[in-house]
Amino acid sequence: MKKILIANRGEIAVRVARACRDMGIPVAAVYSDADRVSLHVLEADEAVRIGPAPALESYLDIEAVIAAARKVGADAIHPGYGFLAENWQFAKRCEDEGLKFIGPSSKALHLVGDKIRSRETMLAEDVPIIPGMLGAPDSDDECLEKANEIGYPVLVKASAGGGGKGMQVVRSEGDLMNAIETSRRVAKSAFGDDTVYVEKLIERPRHIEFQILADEHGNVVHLFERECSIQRRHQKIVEESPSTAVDSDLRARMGETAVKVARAVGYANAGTVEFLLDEDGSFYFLEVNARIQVEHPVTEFVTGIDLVREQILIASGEKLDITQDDLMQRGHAIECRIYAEDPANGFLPSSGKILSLLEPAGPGVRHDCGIYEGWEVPVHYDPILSKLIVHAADREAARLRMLRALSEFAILGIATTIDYLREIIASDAFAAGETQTDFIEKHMANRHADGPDDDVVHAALIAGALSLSAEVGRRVAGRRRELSPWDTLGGWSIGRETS
Amino acid sequence: MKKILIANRGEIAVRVARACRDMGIPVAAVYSDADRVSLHVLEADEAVRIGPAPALESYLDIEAVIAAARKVGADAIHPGYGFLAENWQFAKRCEDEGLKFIGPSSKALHLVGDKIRSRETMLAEDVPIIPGMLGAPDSDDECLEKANEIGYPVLVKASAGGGGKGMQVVRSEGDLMNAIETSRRVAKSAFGDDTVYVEKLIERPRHIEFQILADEHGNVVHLFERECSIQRRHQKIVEESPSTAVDSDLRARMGETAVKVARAVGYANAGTVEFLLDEDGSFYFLEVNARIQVEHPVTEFVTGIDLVREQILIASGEKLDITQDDLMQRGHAIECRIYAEDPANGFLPSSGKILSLLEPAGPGVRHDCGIYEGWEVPVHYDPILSKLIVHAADREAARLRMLRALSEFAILGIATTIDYLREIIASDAFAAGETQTDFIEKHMANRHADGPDDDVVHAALIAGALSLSAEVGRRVAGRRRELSPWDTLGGWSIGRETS
Amino acid sequence: MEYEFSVAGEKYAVRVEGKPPHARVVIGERKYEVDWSQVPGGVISMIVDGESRTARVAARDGGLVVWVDGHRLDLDVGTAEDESVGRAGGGAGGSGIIKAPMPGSVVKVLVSEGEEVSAGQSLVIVEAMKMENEVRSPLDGVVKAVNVSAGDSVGTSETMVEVEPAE
Amino acid sequence: MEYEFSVAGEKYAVRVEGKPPHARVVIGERKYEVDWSQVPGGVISMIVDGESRTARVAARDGGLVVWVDGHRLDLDVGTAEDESVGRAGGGAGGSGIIKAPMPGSVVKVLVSEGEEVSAGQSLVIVEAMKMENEVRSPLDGVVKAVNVSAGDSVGTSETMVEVEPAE
Repeated sequence: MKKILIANRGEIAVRVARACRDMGIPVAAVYSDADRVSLHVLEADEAVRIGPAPALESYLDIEAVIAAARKVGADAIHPGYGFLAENWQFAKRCEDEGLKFIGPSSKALHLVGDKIRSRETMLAEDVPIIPGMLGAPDSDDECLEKANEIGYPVLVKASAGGGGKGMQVVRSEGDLMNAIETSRRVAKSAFGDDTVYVEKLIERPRHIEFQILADEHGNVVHLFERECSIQRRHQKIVEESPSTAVDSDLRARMGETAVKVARAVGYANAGTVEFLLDEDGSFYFLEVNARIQVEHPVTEFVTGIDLVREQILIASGEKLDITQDDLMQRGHAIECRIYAEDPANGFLPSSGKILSLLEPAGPGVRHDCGIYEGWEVPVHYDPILSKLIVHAADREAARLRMLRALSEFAILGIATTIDYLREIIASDAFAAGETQTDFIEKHMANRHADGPDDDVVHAALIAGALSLSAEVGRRVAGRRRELSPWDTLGGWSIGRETS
Repeated sequence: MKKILIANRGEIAVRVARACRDMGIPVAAVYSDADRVSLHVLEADEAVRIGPAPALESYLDIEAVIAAARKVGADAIHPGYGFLAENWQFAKRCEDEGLKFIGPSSKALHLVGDKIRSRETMLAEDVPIIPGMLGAPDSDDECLEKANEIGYPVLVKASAGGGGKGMQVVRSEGDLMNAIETSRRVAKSAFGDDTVYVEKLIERPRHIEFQILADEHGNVVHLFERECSIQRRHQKIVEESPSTAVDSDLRARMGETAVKVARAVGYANAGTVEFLLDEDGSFYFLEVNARIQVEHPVTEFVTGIDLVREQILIASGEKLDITQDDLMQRGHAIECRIYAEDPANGFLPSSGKILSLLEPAGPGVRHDCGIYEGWEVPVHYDPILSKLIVHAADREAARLRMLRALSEFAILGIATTIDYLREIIASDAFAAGETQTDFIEKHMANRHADGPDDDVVHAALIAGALSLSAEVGRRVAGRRRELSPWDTLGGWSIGRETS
Repeated sequence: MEYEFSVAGEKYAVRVEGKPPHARVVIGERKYEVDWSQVPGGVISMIVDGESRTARVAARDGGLVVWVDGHRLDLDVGTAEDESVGRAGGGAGGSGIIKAPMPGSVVKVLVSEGEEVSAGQSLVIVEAMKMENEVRSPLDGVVKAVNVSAGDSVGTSETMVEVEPAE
Repeated sequence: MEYEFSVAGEKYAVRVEGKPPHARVVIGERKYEVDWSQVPGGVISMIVDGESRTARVAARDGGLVVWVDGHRLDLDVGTAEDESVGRAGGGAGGSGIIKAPMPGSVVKVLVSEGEEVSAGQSLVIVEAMKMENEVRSPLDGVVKAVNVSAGDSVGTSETMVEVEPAE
């Protein structure tokens, strides 16, 4: 590949740019008016404005992105995650334009994007799926019939879209019709498609996903599991690998199933097969995430494989040079997603200027960062700021390292989830690996019972008072700072201003 | 361990502090007057002043360090590298005081610190050593006799000390006596001991060293090799693992020898066994580095083992929970040492304020850093600022990643070796793995034949002109910067100053 | 110098004595001996009775935000009873004596004597702790006096602007 | 505005036209269209004819140091022939017309009229690009005129101090 256009922003655009530069491939960024000085623009070799701040008029504008790729002469587009990453029409448009879309084919994207069709495909392949409806129901009565057949509790889900939007839990027959109506209404407004279906509700499951890599020559491997059960409003916030709930036998069976899923849909490139793992050890196929995932670094730490590099090699038509036998898990990795959200205020998104930024570092610490000190976080996009990933020899060492890294991590100027994540990682439940999907409601409901220790409060008070006193000192001196020996560099030559 | 005092400064003190915090152990720093706001002090839980800037009156002052440990109630001391790390008297003093010295016993330190005695020990164990003298010579004539016996070229070396100090190459009998005289003089002033000896000179060797871990219960493993052949004035500047010159058979033989060396001297804790590898494939024991090495991170990347953590566990009396069979090399790691030295000016040390610092980051990049923006680099100590380490699936991917990371790395305000290192890594000879110890003289003598490209010069000129024009703009506006929407936070409440 | 802060609703009086780099800081009954140094980037390095504490301090609406050794705390400067001026958006009420929220320098004066102002309107821009902050009127009224001009250094005890309440 | 730089002994005249965030920059025959923005921390983001160039600029003795996309270059401001004042340590010689090396503000004036000064002696401290710099006398002599005082903004064309050469 001669030049890659990255059709994304934030930390993932920075991370993809690094992979390209690691391979010696020039990188073009795109930016909206809100992102002119965002980190992904500063890090790119070229940059093209694609529209105003709203994503619909910039990062989601297929024509603007295609035009930008044409303008810089890119021969490939990396979509990152979100925005156009799983939009099969966009992939098709790239294919038609002769631009390589770094991801699966539009055909595979189309298939895995439709939950009902992919469930049908999986059933035909003997992939375990959650008991429920196979096709789009003809009527609400058909839903009722199915719900009674599989037994309550059931879930009513939207056929299109994701992120739990429109999902309804129904515990008895009497509540079903209301739930269907609500679900249809939400799905209609969110996705423009009000098709819903019912399936069996698995209680207190784990969310286990398998990373796969598939080339365009039929080779498929899996890179083991990630556990992503800790979610808030169906958004993952902490991910890890390996899972505390998966032993080597289960890992082998789930991994084989993931590979089978990828083959069944004709998948090429990097992808993720999501499963629900029941407490009884049975697992069910959920969906395919047809993109690089936010949480891909935990797999990179554990397997030593650079997934974005593999994406680019696969899209270049190369054969995988990794076999399943080459792959092994080493140590344990944990990721925390750092959001610009205010935990003290209902997790409302926070925007504004980063007044101070101290990034954690050191052995076994990776910070995939999309921000810098002095930058203003815009209000228009997903509030993810960065991802903190740690790796150590075992889970407890990784957990303690994550605590250390979070305690080194300062962001001032906006609200973030750093302290909230520290509480999660420090909790007994997390330490014990009790990470079912109800973790947040069960273990984080009564947070902030204790305030910070007295000595921390006093240290902060001392720092505050000293900084105000220094401010007074500066004002009195009438100068911004003391002259240090280094400042007195010696006489300068004189420049000439000719106009 | 309840509290560890770190008897060091700079990047290694920061790195050791992180290992302690990763294990939940409080950390006390020591500092000289030149280091009050150095990074290792900012990162510690406690900090004790141990004296004025000169190292002899602070970091090398055994009594001051012991007193600091007593003051904070530390039960262990980590010496880092350099300073007191291989001082057997210091280790003995710790032992006598009941403080755990995190390193080998004073007895083992004493033995390996004496080159002649350790050569004798190795010969008795059938460890291959470079042909030469075994004991301290009684006279210069004995040196002459030996030199004539083993054949020229020979090396005259100081028995005490390291870093190549006092080393002299002698190519014919006529030059020997002069060389001995010079060597004695240098050794006397550097180490207070003018004992010298002669040995066979191996031409164009590789410098290959094996990392070992040994517990206090007799278990010893090796963590494979590092190649550190690229040296300037006998100081390593680029290190990597694996070595391009070592195949699996040679690796196994050298590794076994390294383990044998450790056992022979009763070594416990982390250490390094250095070898010279001849072009014909024969290898010779050189010496034991009885400390954590500057270049330890390449081994950590390749093996997944945290060496400083292992040091602490071993010093706590724990048994190694790693066997030789557990260990494997994954991928390839390279380290570049970033020195405050001016390559354009004979590598003179550079000191002053760090006006701007941009640290490289991203997947597979680790920056062990001892500096921060705004800090003044003192003149009193070793000019190492930080270490940049990368890891990737193979050597070429690691090499390209190192080039990317170096190109992301900005330090303004002082001279550094960053650009020089880029040239080394970019060179054909490095790419081909031609990393014999004469690398610098052979491949870096005619550097800077080409200046930077025109487009880079023009970009710099544009940036310079724009920043001066912005400076004018600010002066004209009479304000330091524009008011942004974020600055207008809304009305403040009013504080009260009561005095 | 004495400062009043409140943290999570609790009030603290903090007295600072001595000259840099040494300070004695008194909080209630507790006395701390502090060796301190400002580090570029809004960082303060403190050795408090032997403990190394590294803090980052930035201005925020109503006070400071302080990060210290992994903890982030909001410090309100002054306390509710001490407020001679209500917060912006708090509407009318309070007196019209407008002081600087922190020691700083006046960047711009946005009103002049005799001008009618309404609650929430910006009166003066003050730069403190590297942030520019609008100081707003707590009430509707008329500007009676303007005692500062651009470039002035102001403390927290000086009245910058007086607003006579409407009615 | 036009600036003269020299890089590795080669001289360049750089002309900047237009208002931020757009500039046309002319270097010799080459014209560049630049979209640029200052980023906190001494960083300048430039999109130069579509290429994204991120630079860090700091002051150094005799000019600027610029890091741009992985390359670090020293830019001397002005060139040998244009120097109306020799470098410090260059001893006597040159005229006694002392100008500011860069646009900046005067932090302190260290001499007064009638004072005897010697070559290398500091005359004025100027802050520019976040650095304070001593401007020194190129020759032995007597201060004939001091045209600036602390707090003044100065450009590079203004004479700050005049020194009448001894003998």
